[in-house]
Amino acid sequence: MGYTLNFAAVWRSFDLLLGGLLLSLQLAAVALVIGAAIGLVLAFALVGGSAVLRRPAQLYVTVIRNLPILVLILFTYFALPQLGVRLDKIASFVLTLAVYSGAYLAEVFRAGLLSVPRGLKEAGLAIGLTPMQIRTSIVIPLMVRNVLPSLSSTLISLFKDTSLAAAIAVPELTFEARKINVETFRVIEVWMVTSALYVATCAVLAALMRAVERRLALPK
Amino acid sequence: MTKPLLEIQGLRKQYGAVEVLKGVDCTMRQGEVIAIIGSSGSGKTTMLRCINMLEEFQGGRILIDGDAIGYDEIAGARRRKGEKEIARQRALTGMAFQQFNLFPHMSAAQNVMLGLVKVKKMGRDEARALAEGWLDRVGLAARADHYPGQLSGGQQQRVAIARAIAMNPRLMLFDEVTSALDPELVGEVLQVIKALAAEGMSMLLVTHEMRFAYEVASRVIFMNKGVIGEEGDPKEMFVRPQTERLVEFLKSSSFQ
Amino acid sequence: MTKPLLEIQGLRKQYGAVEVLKGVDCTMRQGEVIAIIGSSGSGKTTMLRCINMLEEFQGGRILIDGDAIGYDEIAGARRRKGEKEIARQRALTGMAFQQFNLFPHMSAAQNVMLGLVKVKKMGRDEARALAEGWLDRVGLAARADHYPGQLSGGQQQRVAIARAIAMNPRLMLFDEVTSALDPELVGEVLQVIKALAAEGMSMLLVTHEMRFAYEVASRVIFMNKGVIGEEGDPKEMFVRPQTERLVEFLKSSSFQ
Amino acid sequence: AQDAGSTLDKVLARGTLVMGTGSTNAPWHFKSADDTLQGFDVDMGHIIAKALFNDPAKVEFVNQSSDARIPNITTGKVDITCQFMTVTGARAQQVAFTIPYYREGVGLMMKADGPYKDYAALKAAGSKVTVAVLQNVYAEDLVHAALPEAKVDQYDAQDLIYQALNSGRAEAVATDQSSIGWFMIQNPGRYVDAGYGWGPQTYACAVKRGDQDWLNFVNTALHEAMTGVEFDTYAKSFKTWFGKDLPPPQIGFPVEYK
Amino acid sequence: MHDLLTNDLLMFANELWIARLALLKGLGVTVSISLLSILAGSVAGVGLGLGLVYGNRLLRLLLRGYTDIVRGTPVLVLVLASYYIFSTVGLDLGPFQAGVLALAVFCSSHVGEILRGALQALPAGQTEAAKAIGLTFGQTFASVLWPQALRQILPTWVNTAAEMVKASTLLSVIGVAELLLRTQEIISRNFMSLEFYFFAGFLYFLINFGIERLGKFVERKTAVPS
Ligand SMILES: Nc1ncnc2c1ncn2[C@@H]1O[C@H](COP(=O)(O)OP(=O)(O)OP(=O)(O)O)[C@@H](O)[C@H]1O
Ligand SMILES: Nc1ncnc2c1ncn2[C@@H]1O[C@H](COP(=O)(O)OP(=O)(O)OP(=O)(O)O)[C@@H](O)[C@H]1O
Ligand SMILES: [Mg+2]
Ligand SMILES: [Mg+2]
Repeated sequence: MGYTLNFAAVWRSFDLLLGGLLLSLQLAAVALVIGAAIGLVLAFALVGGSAVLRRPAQLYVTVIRNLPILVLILFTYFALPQLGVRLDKIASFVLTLAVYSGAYLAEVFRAGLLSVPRGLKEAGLAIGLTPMQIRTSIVIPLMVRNVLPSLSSTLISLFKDTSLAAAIAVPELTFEARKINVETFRVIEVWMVTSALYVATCAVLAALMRAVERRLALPK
Repeated sequence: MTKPLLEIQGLRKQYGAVEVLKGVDCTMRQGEVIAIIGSSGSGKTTMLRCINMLEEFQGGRILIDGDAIGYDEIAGARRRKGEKEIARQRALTGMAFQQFNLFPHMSAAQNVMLGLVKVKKMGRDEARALAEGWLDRVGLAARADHYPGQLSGGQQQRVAIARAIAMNPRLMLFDEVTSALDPELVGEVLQVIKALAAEGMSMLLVTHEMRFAYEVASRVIFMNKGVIGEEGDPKEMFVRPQTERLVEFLKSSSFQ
Repeated sequence: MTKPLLEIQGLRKQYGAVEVLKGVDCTMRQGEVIAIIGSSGSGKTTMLRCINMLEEFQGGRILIDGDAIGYDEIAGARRRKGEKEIARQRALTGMAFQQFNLFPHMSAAQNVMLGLVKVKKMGRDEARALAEGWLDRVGLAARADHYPGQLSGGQQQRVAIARAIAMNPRLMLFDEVTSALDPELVGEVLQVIKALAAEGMSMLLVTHEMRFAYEVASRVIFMNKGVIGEEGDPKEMFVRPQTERLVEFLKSSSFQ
Repeated sequence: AQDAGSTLDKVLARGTLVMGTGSTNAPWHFKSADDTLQGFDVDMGHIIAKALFNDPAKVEFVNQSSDARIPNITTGKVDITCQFMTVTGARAQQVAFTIPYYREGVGLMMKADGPYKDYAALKAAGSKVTVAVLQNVYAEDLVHAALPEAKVDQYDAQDLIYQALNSGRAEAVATDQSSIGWFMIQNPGRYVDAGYGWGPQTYACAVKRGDQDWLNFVNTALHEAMTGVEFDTYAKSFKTWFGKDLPPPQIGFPVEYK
Repeated sequence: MHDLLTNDLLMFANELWIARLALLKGLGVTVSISLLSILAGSVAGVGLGLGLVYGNRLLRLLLRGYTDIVRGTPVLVLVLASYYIFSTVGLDLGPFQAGVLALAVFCSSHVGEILRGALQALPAGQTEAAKAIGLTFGQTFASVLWPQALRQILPTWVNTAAEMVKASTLLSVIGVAELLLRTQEIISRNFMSLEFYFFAGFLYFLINFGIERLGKFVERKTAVPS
């Protein structure tokens, strides 16, 4: 109804958006690597026999997964300093996303661990490997192959969560988009371009994950 | 008489309240080949798994070369040994499973090398050479770089045996290594075991193949409801069983 | 002579470029029990699946009681019949699969009732009574409310047979119904099939159990590379095979 | 404009004014304890409604975020937006601004018990000072105009910049003087104004471009509120939200033509 | 120090009491957004899943494109698009309707994917056995495939439902007075951000925890004995 699209303003600030996208990717990369480590430790605790480890791990997963990530972001950024932990914007967002993704990845990894046949662990024991050697040489490599398909979609949705860093003024993609909105008010155009950037990035991520999957596929 | 290779004294094992091994005693000398037979659920697998510490056990002792497996006894109290020590003891025995349990993400050679590199701390080249040697011995020299998914069941089982033997164990444990195989593949695996027996490898093998037990074993143990029901020379036992249970068992088996 | 129950004329079926059935002709009378034997890949399963329209076929005709299955021929052109009509025709035959294919979310009785209620539009009470009757006939009266996950393989296969028979088919198709079963469970399923044969049910059964084919079949068809290699009375065929292929096949099979 | 008819006719026919504004910025547009929308922007809506229907209550407020102010006009979701909207040339190309109803400036606020007492102290501290501001492309330049060396942290909500001040992430906030004034009234004694103002900007309502009738009407309504018959309403509102009494317009020759 | 703490707590309790109705209304709106979008999204998602599995090539291609684009876009962007893009073509949706539509679209793409996975994981033998007793495709789906797929997707579906509740916060951007916006309104009056954000977080946790429990309960109820 009378609204004509005009992308000129968006193209003028396009490098701002690209810079934001780059930061989004960096945030996601660092946070997800830490998150994966947290998730792995939690997953072993979740499938392990000892209730001393399992209970706290379950509590962690339940609480974190049921909270909106926005609340967690505000907590690390505003409440932790009052408790004496002072991190800058980027560090506190990365920490939050790592903690958040740890809970999601723990569930993904747990399912993967359960799908490694017990007999393989026993075969490892039988040739004299220690439990830790079995984890690193047998269980984790097989678990990773098992979880790749679901890992892909989890990673993508966690990547999209970097958009919430805008709330504490981390200049990632969404923040830059909103900044341009305030300047130009070409809201529709800006969001169209921004979402195209997100969709394209997610498609690339998915394609990469599929390539990894093919790469790691076992010969038949 | 030399020190026995394996001594089992009053071995007891229970799952929850159910006692599965009710005091098993057994002594085995270096170079012996013992076949364990018995009906389903009699505790054969469990016994093998206790020797390898894949199962905890609640009573009795297992000694290999006089060395107590799995538990220390200090002032009458049993304490499980540390993980490292148990891992070392497990490497004294080699085990082949019904379900092969090859590591699917490693080639045949890598499967054999893993223990050599990680447990025996061998260099990769040395380990590779040894692995290829053993794969050759089980007739799979040409398949060293195949993955388990690319091998038939019989080939997989032979790789699994090579993997266990390569660790140079004092004693090999075989748990029904042919029962997951198609009939035409059974022969090739039994052939490998026969050759090992001929070379003087000490072996404990659980099997349902009575004819094989008869041919290859120097002694047969008949397990019955968690204890050893009868034991002796196969030539004797299969022809003149002493207990009624064994008579019955042999009747239902394919041997006769 | 009465109208044949099943007539297969020049049946051709290909997967892509590979021709799997190369012109099969066969006629079957009401009450006959035909065993189909043949080596792996010869097309036995495919033939059964075409009769039940689980596979499309490219040439020839299949008639049940003179009624063309799956396709109409109008002025020389073949046209697949509508889904509804094909569903109706499938109900003319009953099929039991190698892998049972019971519906895991339904009890044994519900598995049997499903077709009665949905296809035959029977009331639930009537269907339940009928289902229980058939489960009783296959020796599973006490298991009517068990779920497939709670039944042994042999029991599951008997439920699957009851499910097919309850639909009161003109013809039963059995595709190696015992080959996924442990040896000790095979007997109970064959028992059920024998009883059905004795009652005059028309049956086409693919089997690898030569002794069973010999005992139960009124006629044997030997499939070879997509065509019927030989057919005749089992008493004749197994003892005096005519073709060399059959001689070879019987030699490799466990019958002799 | 005859074919579609002016928004003025549509509003009159509808019987209510649809105005876009926010709900989270005191004293401009926010919720009272009993959950009714109030504030200076809101009062502008009532003034226009009174001009339309002689009933200030006949206005329906559409809640919108700052991002949504222009799109909601251009896509016809609202008849008018009054939401502390700064007049700029770029925006004026997309919407038509009414006459202004307020002139804003930026101020600095600090904690009363904080390390810096006034603007001079802040400026002297140089880069040791972090200033929290609302997200904006000009935010950095704006702060640097007053404090050339200060670090700038941007946030996307008013409460967050106060939060930053409270949690020690920033030593001062730079934001609209009206907001600072309101905040200090709400929290007496805890904060101080640095006593420096800069960065003038004009607030106006906005309507769709190309509808002169409607623009004229709103302009008239606002004009008469600031200088004419509705002056008392405007002045009362001004007193409520900014705490200052307005001198009545000079009687005689209209001030506009001086 | 101690007094200060109790004082803060008292102040928070007081503000909470003043804000109780606003919070309650926000909670109600959050719950209705979530319910409506989950409901509509699930119904559409089932259709989508069916199309992805049983549709012809063209339909599958179209639906795949839809699913991938929707899943690759941040929900916030979907919300804004739904609110504005429809009005440029003259279809005027209110913020609530537009928001629910966006969330439902998002939900449908997830449910569609989940259902596709579950249907494709069912053994082909199930369909064949159903065909063999003469069931039509519709009957096969209703009696055999759907009940099995449903049990399989239940846990993931519960996760999606919890995601929708969390995503409902994004409707605050287009002015829907859901729990987060209500919270922000309260904060802009009393400036107690931490306290009220955490209180909102607590409420969201309760909703999601409830959904999780409910899911576990239904899972147990519908488990097939084995
Ligand atoms: N993990 C377990 N938990 C409980 N009971 C078990 C477990 N593993 C084995 N059992 C029980 O212990 C008994 C002995 O089992 P075991 O596997 O040693 O028998 P087996 O002689 O090897 O039989 P088979 O010839 O069937 O392999 C059986 O009754 C079995 O049911
Ligand atoms: N879906 C399919 N796609 C392609 N080829 C197929 C397919 N199903 C079967 N075939 C091929 O068709 C041929 C006949 O298969 P069929 O299953 O009918 O043999 P069979 O006689 O039943 O063998 P078996 O005794 O192993 O069950 C085989 O060569 C098989 O590889
Ligand atoms: Mg065993
Ligand atoms: Mg077949």
